[in-house]
Amino acid sequence: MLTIATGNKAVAAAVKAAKPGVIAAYPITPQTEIVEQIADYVAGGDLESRYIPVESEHSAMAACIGASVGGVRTFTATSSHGLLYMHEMVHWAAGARLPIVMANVNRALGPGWNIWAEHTDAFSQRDTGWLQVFVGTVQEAYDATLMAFKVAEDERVLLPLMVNLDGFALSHITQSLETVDIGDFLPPYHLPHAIDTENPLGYGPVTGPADYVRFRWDIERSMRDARGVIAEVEREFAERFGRSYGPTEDYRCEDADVIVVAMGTLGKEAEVAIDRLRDAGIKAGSMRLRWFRPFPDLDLAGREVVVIDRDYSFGFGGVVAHAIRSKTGIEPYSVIAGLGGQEVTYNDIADFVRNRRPGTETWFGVSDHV
Amino acid sequence: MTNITVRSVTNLSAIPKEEYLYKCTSACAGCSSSLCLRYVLKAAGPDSVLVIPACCTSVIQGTYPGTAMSVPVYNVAFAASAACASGMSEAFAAMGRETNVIVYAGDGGTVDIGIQALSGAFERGTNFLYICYDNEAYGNTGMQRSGATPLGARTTTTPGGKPTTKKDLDRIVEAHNPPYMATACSAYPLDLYKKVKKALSIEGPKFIHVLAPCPPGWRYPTEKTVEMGKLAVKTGTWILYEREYGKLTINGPSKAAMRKPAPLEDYIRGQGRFKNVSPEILNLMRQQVQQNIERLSREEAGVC
Amino acid sequence: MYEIRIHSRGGQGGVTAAKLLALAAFRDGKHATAFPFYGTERRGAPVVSFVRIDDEPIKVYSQIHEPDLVIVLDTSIMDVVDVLDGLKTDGTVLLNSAHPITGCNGACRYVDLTGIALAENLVVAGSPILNTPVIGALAKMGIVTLPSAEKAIREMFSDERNVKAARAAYEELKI
Amino acid sequence: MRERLALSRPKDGASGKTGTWRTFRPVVDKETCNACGLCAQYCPDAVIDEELNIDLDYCKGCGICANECPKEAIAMVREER
Repeated sequence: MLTIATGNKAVAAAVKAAKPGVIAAYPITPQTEIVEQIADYVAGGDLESRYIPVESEHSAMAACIGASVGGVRTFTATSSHGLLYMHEMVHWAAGARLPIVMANVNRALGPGWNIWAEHTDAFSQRDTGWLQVFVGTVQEAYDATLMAFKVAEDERVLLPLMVNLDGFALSHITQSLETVDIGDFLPPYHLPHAIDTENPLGYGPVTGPADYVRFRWDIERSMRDARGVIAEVEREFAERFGRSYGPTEDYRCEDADVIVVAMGTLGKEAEVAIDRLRDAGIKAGSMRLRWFRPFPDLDLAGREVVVIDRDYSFGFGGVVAHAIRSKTGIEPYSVIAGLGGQEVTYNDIADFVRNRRPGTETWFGVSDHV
Repeated sequence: MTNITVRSVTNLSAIPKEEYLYKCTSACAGCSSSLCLRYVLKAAGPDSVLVIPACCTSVIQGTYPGTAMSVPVYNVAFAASAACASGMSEAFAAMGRETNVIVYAGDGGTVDIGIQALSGAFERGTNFLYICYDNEAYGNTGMQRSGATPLGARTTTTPGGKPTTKKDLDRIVEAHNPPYMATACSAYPLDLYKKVKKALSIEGPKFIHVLAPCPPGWRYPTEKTVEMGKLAVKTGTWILYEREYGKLTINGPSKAAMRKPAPLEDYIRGQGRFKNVSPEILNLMRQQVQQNIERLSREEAGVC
Repeated sequence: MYEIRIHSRGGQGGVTAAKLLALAAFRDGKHATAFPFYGTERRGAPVVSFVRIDDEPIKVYSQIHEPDLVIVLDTSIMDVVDVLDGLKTDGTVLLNSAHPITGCNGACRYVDLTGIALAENLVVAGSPILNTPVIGALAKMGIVTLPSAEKAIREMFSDERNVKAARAAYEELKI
Repeated sequence: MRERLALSRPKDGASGKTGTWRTFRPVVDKETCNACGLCAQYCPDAVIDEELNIDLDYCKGCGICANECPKEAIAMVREER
């Protein structure tokens, strides 16, 4: 069905189609609309799920963990401080190999209080063992959420998955949305280690170093296998529903001398900047990084690269710029822009490309930095 | 010589013979929590799951790949047990399963770090049983104070004796108006068994608070574990009761104790943690016992 | 690309008006996006919403700095906000007012949306509903078609008085 | 099944033969014992069976049985290894 929706409503619509058995969530701006919509679906009988109105995000993830290992598909949503508050359980969910799907509406962290988009919240969960995808449109928020369940629950993966969308910029924008009849796209939830009282097991007991290392390695092995699973699921999705995605969304990159790498809505806005630059005779392209974990292999050889980081690792640099540098050996021009919802237009992005100085870092909007 | 095989073991006849705690756990010798868990599991039966936060029981079950427990045990982070149980209980309900979900948590994971999740689960009406086995300190990590450590007790973080009183967990839980709540003590395992049975027959959030004396933590000889629990009850320090849909019933052993409590010294004298308690503190402890007895007596008599 | 900026106060329906407009444009077969700029303000504070309409998919997420059309749902805002900031030289202003207002350069349209809402008794929590009548006015201006405007209103609201109010605004607005 | 996380399985002696922890061993005087069963009831480790035999492979020697025996039929005797 073709309609319009906000990014938040699109996520909720995908959750409705995926029919989780249990949803446990705590409201936080700008994610609240997702849980409100889901609570409404459940109350109205449009979604036969059990909605647990927990008292905190820590408990939201704990309840998802209990439900997921109990044997049902599970979803939650959060943002910013909520994600940080559940951090302990975010790690636990991955170690417990539970395919929980979470929408994280990216938002900056206090102080001072700031409710607008930034990727630092998601990146602070970088090393938890969660798959992370960043979306750029309302349609993609819907599609990625649907695919998230299939990827996470695949027996080669069995890891939780975080769908990231920019706070307000995407969560609250109204765009067109085509919802689909998913048919048997999502198989019934099957967790090989779901709790079974006929076969009682002790889950996650005290574990010695030698065994612990094996289980950590299995997370990494599954993360590596996830690349192929993601590609398979995205291919099947394209065949069934006609919309295709990849690890990156490349725009006019074939003959580009300089490529802008950005994530989320800035990655979409960059495409407009590329058109402007091309009109001015600058052979630029853009590569919107969709998957952050597992991190994809990027074909950037022989190009100049401008990385826009809507995040920062203090005392080190932009997180994406660092990833690009270590993965490709290319010294990018690192632009720190869009923190706390800072307005970054396509004209600004075009200027980043025009004024690039590879190997250096610039904070957009800061005049006195060294 | 008495032929014991033909003589009936009368006081055990009502209790299932099955042991869900295999020989043997890595609990300390004389551990009352192990004793409690035996009876909890006998009452709950095999279609039950234990959700366990970080606590002594995390260790008692044994190290991977073997476990001493023959029901599923879900280990979860310290603050998370009640919330995890909420999710599990809802999942089972969604699947039409009637499996018992039982949190078995220490006092630290209950009165301190886990109290928010506990409160949330009770407010939401989660269908589960929460059992707090209370050894009045962080036992697993070597006896640091918890919110449940009583006034005057020495722990590794209150070397001069705890200057403040034990948090009244039961009154916090009571404020949630659960359909069933009870206290129990490891020295009365059959009473605990009956309470677990009754709790599991009721829909909604149930709570049992079990006093679990701890030989290394309280510093008494291992063989005194049951004796220590009985003294807690006989001195009125620990009162056995049930509150069903708000109606309080004082249980047998405490009825007599409340009328004429044994001297408090009988209980604390044998515990190294109360060594050198000042007369002032002892007096305060006595007052607390008396106040608690009076409060529960008034409630049972319908005088509030 | 046609870019619209809507000025309103929290609770007046500017955010919903933007969504309705995007939906109507979408029903016309166009691409459209709508988004509010949310501050941390509460009811009564000035709020800005944005709508973009184009024949091509829209990839711009930043705010609208050079609008083709500025809509002012509450003219009292003009005392505190420069609603004409960045308005294109050939841009248009649509005011919720029974009268034209001086100092409004460019093409200035006006219609008494509040009066229309009150006439239909479209009042929620003490506030007249402006978001459905304004879509009628915009249809008259040719931003969207009237059938799509009505369709969009019916998709979002079950109360038929909303459609009547939109039609009334369509009739009343003078081009 | 591929081992992805620590899932332990129930078995006797999951923590080894804890009988080796013992300093004192319970010795029952069967003449005095009246088979009341309190020793089995109070044993934290369930090493006393229905027939009131004590499994010394696992008995940790805590002495609760001896302390609680109303007939004083159990003596704790120093282990000699």
